Amino acid sequence: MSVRIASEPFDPYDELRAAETALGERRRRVGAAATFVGSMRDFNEGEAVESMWLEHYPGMTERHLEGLVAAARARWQLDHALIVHRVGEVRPGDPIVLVAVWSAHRAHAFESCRHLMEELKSTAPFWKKEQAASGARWVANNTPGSSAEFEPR
Amino acid sequence: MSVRIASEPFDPYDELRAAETALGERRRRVGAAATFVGSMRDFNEGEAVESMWLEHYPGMTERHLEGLVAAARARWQLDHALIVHRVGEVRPGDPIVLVAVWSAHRAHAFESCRHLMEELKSTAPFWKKEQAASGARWVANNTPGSSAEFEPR
Amino acid sequence: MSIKVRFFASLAETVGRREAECAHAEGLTVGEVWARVTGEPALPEGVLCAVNHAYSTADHALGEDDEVAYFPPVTGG
Amino acid sequence: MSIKVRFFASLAETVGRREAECAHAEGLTVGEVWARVTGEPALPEGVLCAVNHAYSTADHALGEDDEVAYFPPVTGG
Repeated sequence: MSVRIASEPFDPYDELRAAETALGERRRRVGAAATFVGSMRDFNEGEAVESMWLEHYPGMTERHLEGLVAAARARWQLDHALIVHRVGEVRPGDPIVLVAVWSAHRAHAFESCRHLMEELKSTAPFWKKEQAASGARWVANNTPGSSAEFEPR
Repeated sequence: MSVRIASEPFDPYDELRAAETALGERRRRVGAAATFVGSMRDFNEGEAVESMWLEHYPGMTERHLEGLVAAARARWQLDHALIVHRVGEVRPGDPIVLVAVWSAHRAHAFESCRHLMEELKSTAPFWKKEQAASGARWVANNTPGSSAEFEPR
Repeated sequence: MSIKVRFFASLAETVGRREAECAHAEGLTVGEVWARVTGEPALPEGVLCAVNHAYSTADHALGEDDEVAYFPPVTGG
Repeated sequence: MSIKVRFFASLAETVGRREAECAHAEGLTVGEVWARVTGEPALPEGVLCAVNHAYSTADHALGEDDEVAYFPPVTGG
């Protein structure tokens, strides 16, 4: 299973270990694994955030993520891909999303991991509502995916 | 400590957990972690490989990797970076290299992780000698870092 | 024939409900169902829509037993 | 004054040793030390060199207590 919606906190490293165990003997030909873990930060737009509510569209969300994985498998040489995403109440420091790919080639692993994460951010049906000292607010927009959009140091 | 040469097998997920524990409260502001694990494959250039000997230049290798991390920290907004690299005898499936970065911004995490890995591959003083059925041979060249250099599927 | 209508996240709060039924909707477009259910003339800019768990456009015509959903820009990951 | 010379990986096998000393080497370049220690006229193409644990060029002049190393293209990661 390559897509999982988690309504309880999850441990990314337990998820990765389980996925590699499931790979079994195929693991010896894999060579490259690229992963990304996104966790909840305790601030956003300059304000402390105490907790967050993550809503999704049961059925569509899973279907959409599985479509992203299928498209990535058609484009890159992947042995396995895994997406885990939290829903429900999330606390600062909790992992929100895990994207992991396994390939015989590191370029395929790096590129597909980043691509899956960007596609997930911009298209997968999830919505965040932050609970801050000033009250609850729906997050309006996701952060940019290219470092070129940040101020240079 | 952000660079470690491991003369015995290492578990990438134990390394990552330990690094995050060491981050402590800073972890709550991190948000993004990108990691790459390279493992030994059981074939190369069409031949089965039974084991591999990894040589390095004690002193220079550590210094060089620390320089790569320092340069990445100057270029991207990183909270932490970790490189672990095996030396000695390696068996198929064993992790060889772990590169992990933690940042407040996912673009910085993705870009610096890939950059560190490519720099390591092309400049860090490590040398692989493969033990195959046909005998031992030093690996002459590393594989390309861009998927564009691979055949399209 | 009726169509199941769903609203998510901030849009559910704006509309004031999470689910609705739209009777005699066969042949109506996704945009026309929005107008009929919310009373607003047209689908506001920035509202995304899906039919049967896949993204859709406002001019997509609905069929029997379809499920149509409306939601704001996504903010996962 | 003598300089410590080191060879790594396939180059150590080709040269037939991993370490050497080069006496009265002060002022010699990295390329000249190679010639003195191996008996070959010049540093072969593709051989990398380092002085005191940092990459160096063949025309770098050596000083007292320097350590110079020669090795093939790297293949880590």
